[in-house]
Amino acid sequence: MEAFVKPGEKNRLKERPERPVKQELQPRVVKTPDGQEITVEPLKDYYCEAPPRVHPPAYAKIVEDLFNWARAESLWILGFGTGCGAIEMRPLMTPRFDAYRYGIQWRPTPRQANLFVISGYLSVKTLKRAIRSYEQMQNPKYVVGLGSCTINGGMYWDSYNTIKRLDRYLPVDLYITGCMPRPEALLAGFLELKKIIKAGKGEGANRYAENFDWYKANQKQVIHDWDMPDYSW
Amino acid sequence: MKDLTDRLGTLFSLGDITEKRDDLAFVSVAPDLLRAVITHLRDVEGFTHLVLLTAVDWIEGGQFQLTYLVHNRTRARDIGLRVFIDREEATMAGIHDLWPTAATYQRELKEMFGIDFPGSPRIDEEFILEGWTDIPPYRRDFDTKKYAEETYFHRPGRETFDPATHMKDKLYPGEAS
Amino acid sequence: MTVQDVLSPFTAWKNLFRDPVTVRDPLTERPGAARYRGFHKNDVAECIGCGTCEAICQNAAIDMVPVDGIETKEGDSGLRPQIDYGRCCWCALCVDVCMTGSLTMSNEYTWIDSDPDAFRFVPGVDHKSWDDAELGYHRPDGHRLTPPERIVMREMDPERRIGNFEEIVDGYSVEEARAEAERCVACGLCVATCPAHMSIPDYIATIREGDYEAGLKLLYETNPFSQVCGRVCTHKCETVCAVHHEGDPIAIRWLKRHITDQVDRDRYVDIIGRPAGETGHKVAVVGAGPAGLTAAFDLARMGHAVTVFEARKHAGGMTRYGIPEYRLPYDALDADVDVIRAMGVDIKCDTPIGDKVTMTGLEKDFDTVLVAIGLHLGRSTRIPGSDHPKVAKAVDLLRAITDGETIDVPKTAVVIGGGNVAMDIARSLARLQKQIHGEVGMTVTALEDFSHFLADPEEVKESFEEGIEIFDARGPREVLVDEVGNVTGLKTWKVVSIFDDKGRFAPTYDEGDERIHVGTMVIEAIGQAADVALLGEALTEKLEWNRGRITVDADGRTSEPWLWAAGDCVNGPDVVHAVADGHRVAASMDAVLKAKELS
Amino acid sequence: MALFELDRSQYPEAKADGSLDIDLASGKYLKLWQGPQHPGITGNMSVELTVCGDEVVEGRTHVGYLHRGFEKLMERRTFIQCFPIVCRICVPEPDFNEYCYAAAVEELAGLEVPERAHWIRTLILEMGRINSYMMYLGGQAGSFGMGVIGQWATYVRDLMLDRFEEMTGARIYHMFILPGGVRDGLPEGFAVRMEETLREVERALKDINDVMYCNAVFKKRTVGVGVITPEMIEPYGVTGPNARAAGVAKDVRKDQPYLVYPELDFEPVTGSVSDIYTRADVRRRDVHVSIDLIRQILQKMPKDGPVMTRLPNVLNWKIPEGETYIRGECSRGEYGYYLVTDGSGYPRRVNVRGPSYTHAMALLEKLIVNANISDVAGLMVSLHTYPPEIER
Amino acid sequence: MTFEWMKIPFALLTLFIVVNYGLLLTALMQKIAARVGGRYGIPIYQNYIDLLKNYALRSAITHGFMFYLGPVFRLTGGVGLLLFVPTIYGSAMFSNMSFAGDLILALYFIFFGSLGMALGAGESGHPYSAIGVSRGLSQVTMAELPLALAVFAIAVQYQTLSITEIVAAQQGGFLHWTLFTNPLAVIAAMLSFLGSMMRPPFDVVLAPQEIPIGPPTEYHSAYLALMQTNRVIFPIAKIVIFMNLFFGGASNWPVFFVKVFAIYMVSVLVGVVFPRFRVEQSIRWFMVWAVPIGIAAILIV
Repeated sequence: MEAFVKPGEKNRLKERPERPVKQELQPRVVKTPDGQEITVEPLKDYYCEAPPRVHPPAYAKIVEDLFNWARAESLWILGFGTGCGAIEMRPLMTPRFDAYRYGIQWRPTPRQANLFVISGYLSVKTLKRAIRSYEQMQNPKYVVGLGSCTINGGMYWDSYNTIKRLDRYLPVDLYITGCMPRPEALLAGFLELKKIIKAGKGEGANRYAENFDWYKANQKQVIHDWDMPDYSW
Repeated sequence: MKDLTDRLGTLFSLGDITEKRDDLAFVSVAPDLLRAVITHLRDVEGFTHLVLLTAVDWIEGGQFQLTYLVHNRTRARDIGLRVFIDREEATMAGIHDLWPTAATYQRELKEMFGIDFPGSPRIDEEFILEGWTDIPPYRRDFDTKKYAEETYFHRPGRETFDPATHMKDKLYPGEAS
Repeated sequence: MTVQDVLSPFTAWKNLFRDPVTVRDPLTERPGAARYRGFHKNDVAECIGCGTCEAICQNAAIDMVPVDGIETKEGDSGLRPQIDYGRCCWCALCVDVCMTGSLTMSNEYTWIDSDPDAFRFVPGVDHKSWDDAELGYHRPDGHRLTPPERIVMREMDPERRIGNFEEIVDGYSVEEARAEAERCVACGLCVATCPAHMSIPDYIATIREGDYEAGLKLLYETNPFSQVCGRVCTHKCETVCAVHHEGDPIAIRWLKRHITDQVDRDRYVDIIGRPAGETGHKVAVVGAGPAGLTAAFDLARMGHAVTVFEARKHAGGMTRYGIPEYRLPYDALDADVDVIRAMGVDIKCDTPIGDKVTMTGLEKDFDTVLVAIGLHLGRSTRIPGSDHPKVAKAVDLLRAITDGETIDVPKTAVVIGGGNVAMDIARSLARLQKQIHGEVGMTVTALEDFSHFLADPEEVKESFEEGIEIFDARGPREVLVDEVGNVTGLKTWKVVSIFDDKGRFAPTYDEGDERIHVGTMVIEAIGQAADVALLGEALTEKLEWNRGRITVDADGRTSEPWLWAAGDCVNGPDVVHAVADGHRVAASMDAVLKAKELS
Repeated sequence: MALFELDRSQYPEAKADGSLDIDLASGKYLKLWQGPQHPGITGNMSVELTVCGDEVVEGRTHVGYLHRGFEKLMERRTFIQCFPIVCRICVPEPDFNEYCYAAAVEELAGLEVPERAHWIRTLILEMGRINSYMMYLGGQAGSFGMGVIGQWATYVRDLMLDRFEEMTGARIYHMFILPGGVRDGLPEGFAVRMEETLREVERALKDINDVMYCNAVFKKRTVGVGVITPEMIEPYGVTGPNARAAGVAKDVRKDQPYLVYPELDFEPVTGSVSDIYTRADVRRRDVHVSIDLIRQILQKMPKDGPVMTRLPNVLNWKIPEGETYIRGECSRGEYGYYLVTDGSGYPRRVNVRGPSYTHAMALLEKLIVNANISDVAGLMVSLHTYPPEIER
Repeated sequence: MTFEWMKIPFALLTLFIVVNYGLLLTALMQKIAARVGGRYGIPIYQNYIDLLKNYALRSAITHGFMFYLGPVFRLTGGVGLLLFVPTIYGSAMFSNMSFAGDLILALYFIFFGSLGMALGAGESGHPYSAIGVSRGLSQVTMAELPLALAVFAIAVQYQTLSITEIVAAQQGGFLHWTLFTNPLAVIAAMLSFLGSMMRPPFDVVLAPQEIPIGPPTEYHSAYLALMQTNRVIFPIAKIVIFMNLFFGGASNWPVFFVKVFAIYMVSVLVGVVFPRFRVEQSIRWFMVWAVPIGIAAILIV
């Protein structure tokens, strides 16, 4: 892992004009059906703003080991197909490969998921949603980069709309190369992830919190209309 | 196809006609004639299906080519209308009232080429891109590789050698040519 | 809605009693298919590092990198592809385009790592678990992304060409040349092998683009004998051509010729450019062959005053006197010489060194001197009867033919030798026989068998077409002379081996397989030597020698500070080598002269 | 029951361009986003819903989450380099891109494709069609909470992927059809294994028919919901099964036959009223047509012969100036490539016309109005759209 | 009847058995459903791990006081329900806190959890939670109606509101079960049961494809673990009631396990093969099919 660089140090971004806040995100007064008038400030009300916190392992090693074992054996994948790799998730969760056997399930909401599978390239527009989804997941949480394009841009290496290195924007625990990786490779990846978690090395969420400024600077460099709080757990 | 282009030719003054296949022809039309021609094609000639509407950037000639491809379902043939408009003042009248679905195409052209279609629904709304501040990306003068290199991080540590140069350095360094 | 609609769905429950279709252990039970495009393999011994895979990769996933243990050598850049699996999309275009077929794919597909920088490897060098995988994608037979067949060069029919000395090959038409040029993959492996390091991929590219003037400029930057080389170059470049590995090499020589053919000869000098301003240094060149004239050309363009002394009537050296006209028309050679003259080179023909002009004189009158005297003395087999007047040396005969001297053309003749010179003299005499006697009666006997033949295959093929008999693996034993004293033929034995265990020349024969080749003349074409007598005794004494050749350093400089030597007389016979020598010498001389200025 | 009918008179009037003037501040309406992180969305896109109670007042499709700029990227790739990239435009049925692109290049470059390559291409396209439909069937049932169909459908799709793998060397992105032909012939014994797979597909289809199509609740949810009226077909550019379900018997395979379709025997599948159920039914019957076509192909196709024409050196390949449009009938409707060349080694412009472009944008926005929130997912899936071909 | 303190440890033991049985049973049901799909499904012990994992998550956020109370209410509903119904008929150890009027209390507890959940989920501020809650409340209300009618019918039939007494009345061979003595009431109740098990066709409350999982959308970590615990207790508690009221109760644990499994299986049997109703469709369905049967059951008695 490359050393974290301070924000601004590698900022090659051109000066870009400030974008006005979208109308639907501006504060407004809403009249409720019973006649009350309440002020809505979407940027505050829609998000739960709080700084991220590092949650170090809190218990004795034997307890943490037990917990890590449970975390590893119960991987709940967030149901967010960010790119084309998502198509191989379906065979994985269906009869042919039946990942449920390995304690892998999918959850439709980020609050309940622990594993975010970035299924391939991320366009800037999706990156924004992926960050939001990631931040809503609970610590500890894991990110798996699926496919070549999460490693070094893949075949979209010269595209103006996709990020090239996922590790700059989210803390990634594991990469599975391929374009796209087969379900068997995904499965092997998840089993490898289990080993990482059991060894107590799946601390991506804490890494994210520790280097929060660095990640944010990188994210803001490509997301030009940043109309959300920096962090919204 | 010949019969059709001939008939069209008698009604409108057309530009170049390219017969591509038995069931596909491309015809150049002046921008102000487009609406009349395409309405005629739709209502009289049975070209009721708007297949696509897209643009080609002929930057060397300072022009955008808009291609309206319409299809006749009963006779199974297509005609593409080419309209050349000025690249600097890229504005064109929309056809979203003829085909509601054209509004989507026009939105895309506005965003990706910067061609304006005044009055088209949600024409100024972001369609595909989000927070885009550079020139419209499908224009030829937008260099996607350069943009990607400037904006995103590439994994460092890669280096390549040209075989001929490498052989020169190894086998006959210092010699001419 | 019917009752059936309520009950029918429950049929799904029958699956409860079926075995699940799940693959029990997906990680081991599911190897990729036989054609699976999995991770890359590379047979590094086959690979030549041409970089075509890098060129075709649309993901910029492939880098050509030097690899420990793989030497850069002719025909192998020593680089090997490194693939970035953070980019690859497994389209296998690299496998499809691979020039040697060394790059293939395994059926392995699982690679997981938490270090994103780990996904880079040099297949075949960085050892991976799939290196020995038997299954996986290989380019299917007949599936080629580059055309393997060369565009056929049209040439005169044997019947038509045998009676005259007209050039045999027609040269490519513009369309043919473009098609041939399009086959080039621009790897550049040929450049290192070309003795003159001509920028081959670049000038081939100009043919594709139709920009012949740019091509011509590129040619003359590295080779003032482009017209000559375009016809008679030994084209070593084609032997290392990447396309050669699974197809015909690019016809680099013919393409070079095509460029020179396409540009009007009047335009040459304008395109090539006039020489730089004068420096005041004087250089003498002995011998107006390719080496001498190339050096003269370069030096003249650098601004030095160059005088070339040539013993014979015309400039050109062996290219004129050794190569028959049907291979190299004199006007092409003259055109190249004219270009050199136009650069301000003073070529004095009919000026042999020895009487009026001596080496001592040159040393005095000029700043530096180059000796490029070529190999003009034919060697002899020294077999019984080889001192007979009807036993001739090939070089002497060829010179006589070139100079238009009348020679006594025999009805039947036997040539000893299997090199290009043997073919040249055989085919030249065959033409004269046809002209004079109406039929060809030439026999060639070569020491080597056909699989190790020295002459170019096309020379052999064309000789056969022209009715010349060629016997391979025949060792000459005796020139047969009848009682009247006329040569009647040549006796040969079958060659068993040419070299001994240590690789020394020591032919052994099968005496039982004897053969008499009938001919009233025997021509020896077994090699040439330099005529070094002109150097004078004093100089010969002073110079260092090695096996009859002047010892020179890498720049062609002799042990005498004012004297350089180049061309066939130091390197053995080869036109393009001579050109390369000329360049080297010119650069070296120029450096010395410049150094003199400064001091 | 009139009890549950909503009073629509209170909804705002639509403006000329179809948009509504909705006063969110009134508190009467709720803004809902379905997607992009939403299990009921097809692929990675989102629908912005304005609802009043359980009814959708307005829906707006948002795409661009998968935009990679293919059309731009192709402008800086040579003709052969474009070939691996095109299939990524549509994940569930990638081969159509390969075919359309290859056909467009072949037409402009004047390449003749060997006969056997045509047959193999047709075979691949029909296999891909089955896969795409299987994907759809699982999604359609899943959108109504019937997960078991998805299990079966994905399984048979996986079997078909095995056939793809042994033939093309890849599961998803086959990269097998390239300009000039196809990479290779069929492997040994392919027809036999294909027949086994087809039987499995048929068996699964029968089960799916029993469980999904003959299902009282499924019918209740789908019959008469999300109807595409015949009047909507032309203005909204509706093609493929969506249009055929409404009785428009237009199938490019029949009307403008390409590849070897003229030599195959089939009839386009049509329905009467294009509601969710009929559309699903048309697709199910279409799978049967495809199965039949594959059998015909394997029977009729020439057993030997070249599969690839001799290409010029692809590294230096230039194509003369020209423009063309190639279309085909993919599982979702009309798929087309508009290719413009300018005589250089790179395409001047490539425009991909995916059927989802019209279906998921204008048509969906039209159909979604007055739908129940519960039906949005099902409706969206029933149009069988894949967002990557909208934004490319 | 005096309160015996000894009942508390016994009730806790019951709770322990039920929780474990519930964890295994729900996993088994998932495995059975997976079989229909042609696969193996989760390991039988998977629920334990999931539960442990969720309790072990390090971070948790709250949207407010009610948000926190939601799962607690929900769990209270489940536990309460269980504690006030006799699990094993005739066993002093496992009759829990049952008393004369426990039937009414039990009905109340069935509803209590949903209400608590509604309040908590509403607090989360997620629109999908709100939609899920409104759907949930209307559907639960509707589904309760036939159950209430059926319970009323059997209360009339057996002339008591004590579950224990109702069970007692059904002893002596399976023909004495309410199932055979008042089949209409059982049908009405079982239809209601389908409606309350959160399985298709009545899972519009959760409906992952529409309102990703509805009320619990925002719940995570320990909250979710609490709800998971409830999710294994509550259905079983509910099934215990049904078992007691309609299927003769259980006189020992093995019978208990078998009967609970069988009744649970009914909802799985239907749930796996049908899609879900829209909320108004399911309400209509209860109105058209379940309620009339319930009324008929009362009328017959």
